[in-house]
Amino acid sequence: MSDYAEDYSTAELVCVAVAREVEDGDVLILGSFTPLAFVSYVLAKVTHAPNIMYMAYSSVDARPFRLTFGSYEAAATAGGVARWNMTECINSLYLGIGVDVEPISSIQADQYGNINISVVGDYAKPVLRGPGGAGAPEVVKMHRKMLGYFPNHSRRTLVPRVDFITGTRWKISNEERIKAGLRPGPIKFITNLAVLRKDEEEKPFRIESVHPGVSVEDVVNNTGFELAVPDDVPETEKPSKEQIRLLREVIDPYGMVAFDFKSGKERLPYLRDILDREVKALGS
Amino acid sequence: MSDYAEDYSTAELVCVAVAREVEDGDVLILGSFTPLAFVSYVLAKVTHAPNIMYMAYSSVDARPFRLTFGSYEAAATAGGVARWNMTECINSLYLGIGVDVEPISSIQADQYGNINISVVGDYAKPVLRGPGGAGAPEVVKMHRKMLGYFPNHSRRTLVPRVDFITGTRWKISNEERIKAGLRPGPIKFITNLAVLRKDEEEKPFRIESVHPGVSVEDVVNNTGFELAVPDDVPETEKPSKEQIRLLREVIDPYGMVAFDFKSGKERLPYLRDILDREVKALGS
Amino acid sequence: MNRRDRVINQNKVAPLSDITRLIKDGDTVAIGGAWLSSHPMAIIRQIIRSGIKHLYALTILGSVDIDILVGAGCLDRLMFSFVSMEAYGLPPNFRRAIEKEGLKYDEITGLAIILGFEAAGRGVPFLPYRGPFGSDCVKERPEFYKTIKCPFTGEEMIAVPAIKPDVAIIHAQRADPAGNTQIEGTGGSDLELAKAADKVIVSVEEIVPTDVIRQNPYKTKIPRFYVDMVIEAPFGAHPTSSIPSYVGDPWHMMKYMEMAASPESFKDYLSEYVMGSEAEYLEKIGGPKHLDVLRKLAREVKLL
Amino acid sequence: MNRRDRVINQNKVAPLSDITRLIKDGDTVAIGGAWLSSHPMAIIRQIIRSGIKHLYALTILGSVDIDILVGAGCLDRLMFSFVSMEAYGLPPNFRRAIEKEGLKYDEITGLAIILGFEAAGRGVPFLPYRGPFGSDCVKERPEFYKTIKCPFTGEEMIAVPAIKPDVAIIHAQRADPAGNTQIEGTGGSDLELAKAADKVIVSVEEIVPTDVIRQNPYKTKIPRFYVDMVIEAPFGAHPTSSIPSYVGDPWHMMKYMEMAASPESFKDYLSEYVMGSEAEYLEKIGGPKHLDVLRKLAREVKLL
Repeated sequence: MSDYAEDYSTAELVCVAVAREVEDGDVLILGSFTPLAFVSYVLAKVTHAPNIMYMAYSSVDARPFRLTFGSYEAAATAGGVARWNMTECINSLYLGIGVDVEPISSIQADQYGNINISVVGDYAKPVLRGPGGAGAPEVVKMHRKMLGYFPNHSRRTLVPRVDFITGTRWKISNEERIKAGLRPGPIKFITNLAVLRKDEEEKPFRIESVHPGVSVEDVVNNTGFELAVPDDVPETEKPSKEQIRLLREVIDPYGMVAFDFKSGKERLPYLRDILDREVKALGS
Repeated sequence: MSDYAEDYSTAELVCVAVAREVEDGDVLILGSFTPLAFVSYVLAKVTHAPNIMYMAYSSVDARPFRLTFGSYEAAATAGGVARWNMTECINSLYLGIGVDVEPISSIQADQYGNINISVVGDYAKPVLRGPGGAGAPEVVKMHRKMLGYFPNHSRRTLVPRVDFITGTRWKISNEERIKAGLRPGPIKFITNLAVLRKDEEEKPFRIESVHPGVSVEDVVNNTGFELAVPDDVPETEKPSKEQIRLLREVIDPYGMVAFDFKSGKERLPYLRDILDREVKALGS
Repeated sequence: MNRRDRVINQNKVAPLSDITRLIKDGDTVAIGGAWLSSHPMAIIRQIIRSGIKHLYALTILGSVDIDILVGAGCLDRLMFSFVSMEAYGLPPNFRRAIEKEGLKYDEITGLAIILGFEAAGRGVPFLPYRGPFGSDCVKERPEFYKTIKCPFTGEEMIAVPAIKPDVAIIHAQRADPAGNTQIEGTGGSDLELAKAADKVIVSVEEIVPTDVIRQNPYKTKIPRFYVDMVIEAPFGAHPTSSIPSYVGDPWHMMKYMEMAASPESFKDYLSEYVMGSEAEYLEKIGGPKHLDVLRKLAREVKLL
Repeated sequence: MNRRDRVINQNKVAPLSDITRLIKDGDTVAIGGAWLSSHPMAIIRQIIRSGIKHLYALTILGSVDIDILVGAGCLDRLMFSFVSMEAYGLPPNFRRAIEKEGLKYDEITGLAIILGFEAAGRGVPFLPYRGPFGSDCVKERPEFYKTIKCPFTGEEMIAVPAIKPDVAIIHAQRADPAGNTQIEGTGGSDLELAKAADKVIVSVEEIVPTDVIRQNPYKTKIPRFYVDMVIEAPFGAHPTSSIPSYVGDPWHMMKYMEMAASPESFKDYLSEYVMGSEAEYLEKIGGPKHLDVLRKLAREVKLL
C-alpha cells in the first residue's frame, strides 16, 4: 500500500512541495502573513528538518506552532529563544549568515528570474499599485535557493518581461553566483500546476515536474515565456499520508494553507469562518 | 561660616573638580577601573546633576552606587534600566548621540592636546609599553569637553610633544570643531596642582585655577610646555562640607578615590586594606 | 529636540492630544511597527484628529497605519518598501492615492530604509551593503543608492544615506515616565527609528515606575535619552497587534477594508471611529468584551 | 565551521579538553570579555595546558587573559586596543614581551576593532566611521585605516576592514546544549566576535535545558547558530568577573601580579595554577569558601 495520500488539495500539494525544499539545518525567516510558508516550515520542522532555525517576527528560533488566523503571531513569538528586532535580523541573517529559502509571492515573474511586486503598467501612472517588495529586492539574490510560489499559474503572472523589476536573482548559474560571492542554488517556481526551475542565465526555465493530473501542455499554455520541456517530465511527488495528517490534525487544523489559493472574493468569508471556529475553541 | 570644607585631600579636591565639570543632562560612560571618575559621576548625580545618564560596563543608566573595590562592577550593573554590549554602546553613544565628558588619564599629554597611552620612547622598541588607548583615539575628539586628569603634575607627564599620539582633540577652537561636525567645548587638564585649559589651536594652555596652597610658579615649573598665566589666577573652588561628607560617608567610605594618587608601591597594600574592611563588612 | 532636555526631563508623560507640541505640519514622520504589528495607531488617529497635514511619512513595512493617513489626507509624500493589508488585501486608500491621485512617493527597498535609519543613529552619513543590484527601484531613486568601492577588497557595494526624520512615533508594551521603553513582541526597527529621529513619541500599553523596568532590564529596547514624550494608550496599536498583550483585530480589519473601499465610506469610517476620542474608539470597536477576546487570542497559543 | 552543521547540531556540549578540536596551532583567536570582566579564562588556561602555540590573539580590551597567553608563549602576534591589569598595574608579561622580546603586535584603536568584527558579522567588507583622525595608530597600521568619501555628503570618513577570526572564545552565564547563550553582566563585544568568527566556543557557568532559556529570551545574546561548542566551566571567567554570579578575584590578581613579575616566578605560576585541571585550579585559588566570598561580593551591593 502506498504511503502517498490520495485525498489532498492543490494547496496542500504546493505546501508539501515547499516543505520539501526545506533542508535540515536551513535558516529561514517568517514575517508577512504567508500561511503557506508558515505551514511549510512547521511541517518541515516536525518531519524531516527538525533542526531548522526560523525567525518568526521578532522571535529567534521559534518553536513549531499550530497555525491559526487570530493568534499566529503570538504563537510564533511565544516559543522563541531570543528577541531580535528587524534591524538585527537583516544585518545578522539576511546580510550575515544568509537565509536559505523564503517562498516569495509576486504579481509577476519572468523568464530572467525577475519579480515584480510593485506596479502593473507604467511606474508613474500604474494600473495596479502593488504592495512593494519589502526586502525582496535585496535578498532574493542572496537566498541559497530562490523560491517563488504562484497559486495561480497563468500568462498574466508568468510573463516574458515583468513591468517593473522589484527584485531579481541577479546572478543565476552557480559559477556566476560563486564569482559574485553568493551561495550557489537554483531558481524554483512552485505553482498550482507545476515546478519550474532555472539554473543558467542563458537557458530557459524548464519543467521540473508537473502536479498529478496536470498535463505538460497545460503548463506550457499557461506560461507567458518559453519553457524547456524534458522528454520525460516527472510527476510532482504527492504528499504522504502522514504529511496530510499532520497538516490537518496538528499544524493547520483550520485549513489556513488554502488561503492563498482562494480568489479575492472568497478570502474574507473564508477567514471569517476560520475566526468563528477559533473563537469558539477558546471557550468563554 | 563657610560651606567649604577645610579638611580634604588632594584626591578629594580633584574628584570634586571633576564632578563640577559634569552638568545635568550629560551622557557619560564608565568602563575601565577609574575610581576617580566613578566617584565623580556618582557625586554629581546625587548632588547637582541628578539626571545625568551613565553607562556602567554593560548597564545602561545605572543608579548611583557606593564604590567599593570588590564589587563596584556588580553595583554598577545592578541598577541599570537596560543592557547594552560594547558594540551597541559605541555605535549609539560614542558615535551616535555623543558623550559629554570622560576623564582620561594618560602617560603623557602635550601642549597640542595630544595624549599618549601607548609607549614611552621609540614605538618599535619602547622603554615603556603602556596599555594602549582603548577607544580614546576615536572619542576624545568627539567628547563635548576633553578632560584629562593627572594625579602627578610634572614635566614627565605634561610634555612639549608626546612620544606617540595615541589620541588627539584634533580640532580645538569652537569654530574648527563646529566646522568638522563636532560639538564645541574646551580641553581641560585637572591635575594635583591646578586646572589647565585650552580653547584655541594657536594659543597655549592657560592656568584656569590653582589648587589652594599651590603657587602659580609650582604649576609653571612642573609643566613641560608653555602656559599662559593670567594676571589674576583664581584658586580652585574647594569642596563643600556636604560634598566631603557625601564622599566619605555615602559614596566612597573606603576612600577609593585616593587610589590614583598613591605611588605604584603603595597601591596594592592600599587596596588590600580596603578589601579586608570590605569583606569584614560582608559578615560571615 | 534638545538632547540635553531629553536627558534631564524625567517626566515625559503627556496626554495624547499633546502630540501637536512635537509633530508639525510638513514634518517628516517615521512610523514604527511592521506588517500588521505594533503600529502606533492611537498616535496616528490623533494626527488625523488634530488636523496635522502635509506630512512626509516614512515606513518600512506599513499597513493600516499608512492607509489611514493617506485616506485622511495627512500626507504630501510617502517613503515605503511595503504597504500591504496582508490577509485582507491591498491597501485601498494607498492604491487610490497612487493610481488615481498622483500621491508622490519613494519606493525604497526594505533593507536600504533600515540601514538609512541605522546610519543616522550611529553617526555616519552612509552605510554600505550588498544592495539591490538589478532592481528598478534603484533606477527610480538613484539619489538614494550610490555605488561605492570597498577600499580593502575592491568589491562594489551600494551606499545608502542616513535618514533623519523630524519625528518618530512608536508603540510599545510599557515605559517609565522618563521614557525607558520595553518591547516584548514584534519590534520592527523601532529602536533605529528612535535613534534617527529628532523627536520621539512613544505610546505604551502602560506607564510603570522605573523600578518595574529595572526588574527585567533585558526587555528595555529604547532607553530614555531617545524619548521626548510618553503617552499611555492601552490598545494603542489596535487594530494592529501588540504581542504578547493582544493580537491584531481581524474583525475590525475587515470592517476597515469594507469602509475604505470607497472615498465616501472611508469618510464615514473616519467620523465614526477616528474623530471621537480613543475611549470612544475602544467602545465602538466592541468594548471590553471584544478587547478580552483579542487578549485571550494572544495568550492561548498552541506550541507543538 | 560548516554553517549547516552548526544549525543541525543541537548538542554541542563538550569537555574543556575538546577545544583542540577547534583551535589549532597558528589560528587567529578572538577573545571575549573586556577589562577585567567575563574573559574566557578556563578556555585560555586549557589553551596553555594543551600546548597550542603560534596563535594570533585579537582582543579589544584585554587584561589577564592576554598577559597569561603572552607569558605562556602561546602567541606569535597580538591585536589589541588596550591591555591593562587596571588597578593592579601594567601587564607584566605583555610589557616584557614587547619591550624586551619583540613580540609582534597591531595596536588598533578600540572602535576600529569592534567595527571590524561587526563588519564581518553583517556581511560587509568594511564599515565607515569618523575614525581616529590624527592618531599615530593610523600611521603605524595604515593598511587597517583607509580614507573614504561619503558619496552623499562628501565627508571624509575612515573605513575599517572586516575582521574574520578563525575562532572566537567567549565566557557567559548560561547556555543550552545547542548553544543559545545568555549574557547578564558585562558583555564586551562578545556577540560581534561570535558573528565574525569561523568557529565559536562558549564556556558557561551552567548548561541549562532550552526551556530555561525560553523563560527569559531577552537575555539570550548569542543564538545557537553562531555556536560550535558549549563547555560547562563554573568560575570559568576567574580571576575575572562574571557579573552577577561573582566578582573578579582581587586576591588572586595580586598573587598573579606578584608571580608574573619575573619570567621565573611566572613559570611557577603556570605550573602551580594552570597545568593541573580546572578543579585543581579552583581548589588552589581558595576552594569553595573563597568562591563563596566572590559570589557574595557580587550580591551585596549598595545602591544609593
